[in-house]
Amino acid sequence: MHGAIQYILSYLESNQTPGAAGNVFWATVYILLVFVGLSIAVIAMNWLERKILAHMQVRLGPMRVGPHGLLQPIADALKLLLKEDIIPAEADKIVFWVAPFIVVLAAFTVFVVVPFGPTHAITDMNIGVLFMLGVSSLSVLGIVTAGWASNSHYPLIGALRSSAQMVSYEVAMGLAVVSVILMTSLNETSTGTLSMIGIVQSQLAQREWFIFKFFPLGLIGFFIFAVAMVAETNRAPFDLPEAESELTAGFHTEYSGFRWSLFFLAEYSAMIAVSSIAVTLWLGGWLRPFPNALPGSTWELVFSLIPGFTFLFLAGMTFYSTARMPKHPLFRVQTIGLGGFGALLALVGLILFIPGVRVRVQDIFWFSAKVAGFMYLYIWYRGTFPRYRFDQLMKVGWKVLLPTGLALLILTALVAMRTELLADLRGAWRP
Amino acid sequence: MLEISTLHYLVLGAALFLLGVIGVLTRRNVVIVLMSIELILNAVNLNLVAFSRYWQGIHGPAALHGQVFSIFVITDAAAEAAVGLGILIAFFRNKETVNVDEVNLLKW
Amino acid sequence: MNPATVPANPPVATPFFFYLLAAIMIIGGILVITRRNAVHSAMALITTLLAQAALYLMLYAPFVAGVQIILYAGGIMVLFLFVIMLISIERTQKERQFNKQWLVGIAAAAALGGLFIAVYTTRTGGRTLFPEGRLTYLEGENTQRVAALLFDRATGTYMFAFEIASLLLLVAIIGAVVMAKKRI
Amino acid sequence: MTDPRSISPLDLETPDQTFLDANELVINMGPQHPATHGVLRVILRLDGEKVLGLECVIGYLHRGVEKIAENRTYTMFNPYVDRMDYVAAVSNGLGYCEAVEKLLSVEAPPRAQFIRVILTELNRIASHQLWLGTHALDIGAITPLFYTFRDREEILKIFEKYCGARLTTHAFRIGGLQYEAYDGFEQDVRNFVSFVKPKIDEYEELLTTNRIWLERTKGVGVISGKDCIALGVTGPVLRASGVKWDIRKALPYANYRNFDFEIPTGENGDTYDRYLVRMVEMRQSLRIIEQAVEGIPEGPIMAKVPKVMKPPVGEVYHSIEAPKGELGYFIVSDGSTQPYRVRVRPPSFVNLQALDVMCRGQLVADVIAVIGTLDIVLGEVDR
Repeated sequence: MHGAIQYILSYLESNQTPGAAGNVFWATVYILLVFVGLSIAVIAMNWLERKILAHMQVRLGPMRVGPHGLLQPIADALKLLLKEDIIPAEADKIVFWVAPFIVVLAAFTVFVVVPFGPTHAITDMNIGVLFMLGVSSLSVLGIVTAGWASNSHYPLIGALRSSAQMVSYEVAMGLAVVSVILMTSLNETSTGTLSMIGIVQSQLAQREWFIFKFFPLGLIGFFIFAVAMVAETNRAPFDLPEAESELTAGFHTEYSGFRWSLFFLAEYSAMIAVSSIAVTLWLGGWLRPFPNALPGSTWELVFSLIPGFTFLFLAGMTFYSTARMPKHPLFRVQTIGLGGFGALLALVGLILFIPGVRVRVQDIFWFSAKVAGFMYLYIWYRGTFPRYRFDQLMKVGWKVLLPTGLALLILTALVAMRTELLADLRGAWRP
Repeated sequence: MLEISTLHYLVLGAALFLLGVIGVLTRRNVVIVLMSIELILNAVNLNLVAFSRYWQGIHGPAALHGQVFSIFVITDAAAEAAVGLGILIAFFRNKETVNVDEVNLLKW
Repeated sequence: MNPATVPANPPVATPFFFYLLAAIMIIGGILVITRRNAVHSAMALITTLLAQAALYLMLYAPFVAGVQIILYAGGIMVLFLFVIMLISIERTQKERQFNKQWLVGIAAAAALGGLFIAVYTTRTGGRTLFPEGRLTYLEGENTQRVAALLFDRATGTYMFAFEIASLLLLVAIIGAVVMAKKRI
Repeated sequence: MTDPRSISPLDLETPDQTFLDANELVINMGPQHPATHGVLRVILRLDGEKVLGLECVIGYLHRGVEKIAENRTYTMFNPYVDRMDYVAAVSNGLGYCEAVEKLLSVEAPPRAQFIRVILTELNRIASHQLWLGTHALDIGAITPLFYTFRDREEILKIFEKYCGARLTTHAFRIGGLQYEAYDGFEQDVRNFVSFVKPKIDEYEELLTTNRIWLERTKGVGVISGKDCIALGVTGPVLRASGVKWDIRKALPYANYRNFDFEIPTGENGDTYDRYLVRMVEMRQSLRIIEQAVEGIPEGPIMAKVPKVMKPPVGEVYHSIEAPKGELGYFIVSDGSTQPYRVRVRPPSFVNLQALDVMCRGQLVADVIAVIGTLDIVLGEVDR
């Protein structure tokens, strides 16, 4: 018993991720935390996407279930779980059954290596980025098999489209990632790293986010990745696999109820996953803004207060909305609910001010804030852009992003090695 | 419990290799034959990596030749799969079949 | 010859995971060669490949594991599935699944199996042919070491082979395109 | 080589089809499909994603409107025409009323003419707005739909205030109008004009220079002016192909000859040009409305028409420029209270014939865009 407690407590003193420390208990705790956090994020994302999209489109979005539709995602989840689970008679039952789970597994497994902070990751793999790209590319298997197992034309076309799309954009994505890996190797030992934590630490060591490295090379790489990741997650304007005006719903046309919700869950967690890669590789991961330009304990304190104030601000907005709720008795429950939600946000904000919590949580906050920015971009794209046609999509992938990525890689290598190259040249000319 | 040694991996590799060989020798569907070839290659890879670990135990951590070899094998498998499936598609287009024992022409 | 260093965190329950993964791989392999439906075979093969990636991790070869996932499961198998879907005809499932010389095939495989058993059970001087490997080094440097063997100016034994491999891939790309194209 | 148009895609359905070998893949799109704007069924013959040919199967919404006319009096049939192109019901009513007026040799008084023009042009804008929203939605842009519906609402509000109905308005009567314009009608219309002008700019901001929109619409569904004329295609589709033909100018009806407006034409006859033509048409309609609302004369709103209409024996063809093209009514009178035969020339039905020509050689995704750009209403196609 004592040994077990010792085992649990010993991790708290170590300065490693639970995976690296080999602590099974804390690894399990982290896995649960990530899983719960991800589910909450998907639910919040569902609500936010509807609301933001609605406000972009001059409408209100969900307003009925709970105050400002806050309970809508829960109502939807309930509906989906209670809905009849249809398996078409001509479908390949086993594959039809397995396919959504492949997608979900692939989407969730990547979070094993996502670093929410220097120690806040389930584990830190030596092959972190490779692992993330590889595992997230597994979801294409689920999509292809889902389309095939439905035994119907539209899902099959959707599946073929999406596999072609995802495989094509992975190439450009990989090239952009490799250019970052090159940048990590610019240190005394000239050893790069694939580890997610290592990449962020090398950004800290090189005193700049890789998006600004070798301007504009880092920016171009980031741009390639940002385009490819939208295509990779099948979102607008690259949402051809599920283009509702052409293919009704693409590969998940025949799915309903719980299985459909698994695809939904996977799509959103995949969005979060690729955004996490982008944040880690180019935007400094968990690093707060200006860690080098504004050093010192004062700035440290100022920046660590921001999470709390953010939540207080959100709480304030909620209270403002509560005050603006109609005063009719019909709305009493909703008003109380919204006030309660605001109070919850305020409580979270206040908890974030506690020094012990503040220091531990601020990394996670900065990471999530950056990912949230990407999530907003996703919604924005969806509200603004028409959909690409398939041949145009392929053209963008193979004829624009891929050559740009190759050129970027070569240029990055040349710029990174410029001193050695120049020295070599000089040596060659010396008599 | 028994400690896992290199031999365990080798036996597993041999079993997979045998499964692959059986698949290649007995199945008619070209696609499954190709997949059996993948099984064989993977069995070899498993051996290579197991030997690599064994070798590291003797020659130090930099002795990763087995792993490098397995990477080459994977590269080769990718090339083989691409060309094999290309041939398969060409064959299917001409003969409307995917059975190996119906591949009995030198030219069409 | 550096002395072998002991890893910071020894793996947990190695035998359990080994036998689990080995069982998955063997069952997957059997399914690959016995299923009627090629898609089912492909799914079984994917399972096998992923289990094998896990075994690579247990063998302290994370880079190979990553390549296995990204290339085999994410690339080659998608290609397989793609082709199966393009040519999947109901007819093939109703046909005979095994060719006429399947008996010969089984016999040959049995002979090969006998050879394997003979090799692995041979004992010379009370030891098996392959003694147990000693555990070695920290996992952290694996990728860098592989890279050093492949690319480094000083230690890159396989630099030339690597270039040849890239040439092989180029040839394969062209070959696949030429083969699969309807009209060139 | 046989003319590909003589082969029906329906004949080519073979069992045991695969995607690879499929030189032809026959896909059925609709009648329940989100992008076919109602119950249009399109049978596509594809080579991969390339369209080799297609065939429209129509009639799912057939209600026998023309036959009904033979059993109703001229007045009683008037509301039925609203149910054809329910998106532009006012235009349908105008065409029918004017045709019967021609048969009766009466003319609506000037005040009625002006109000008719205002309402018809408002309806044209509403129709184009609905087209724009759904067309953009088909191409994947969801936001314009909500913008256009928001602004179309203002037009429907004016209709509702005028005659009590929003969609199937039944706004006109044979010989003029049944209702006098309500108080503040002119002000409402003026307000609407100043309200909607910046909104049209807003739609253009979203789409006109959007790269993806350009790629999806430029060079898609091209049809030449010659083909348009051969197929009888009219309306914005014809004008986008460079033929300057607008019945409001060519054969002026109502009192369109009093107004100053331009007919926009395109050059390439592709989807993008049709989009631009319709955008300009909306602005031109606003111009007409502005002029009309300033010049509404005082006076009666009904000409003298008998209670029981018995037009003289004879036949008449009258066509107007509906938002979708030439809407014609051919009415044969046998001297009784009921028409002997009414034949409608619906623009959607005729324009739909061009779908095959426009889609050949394009991709599946373009079929969606082309159906959208043709601006068909199935109520009118099937009647």
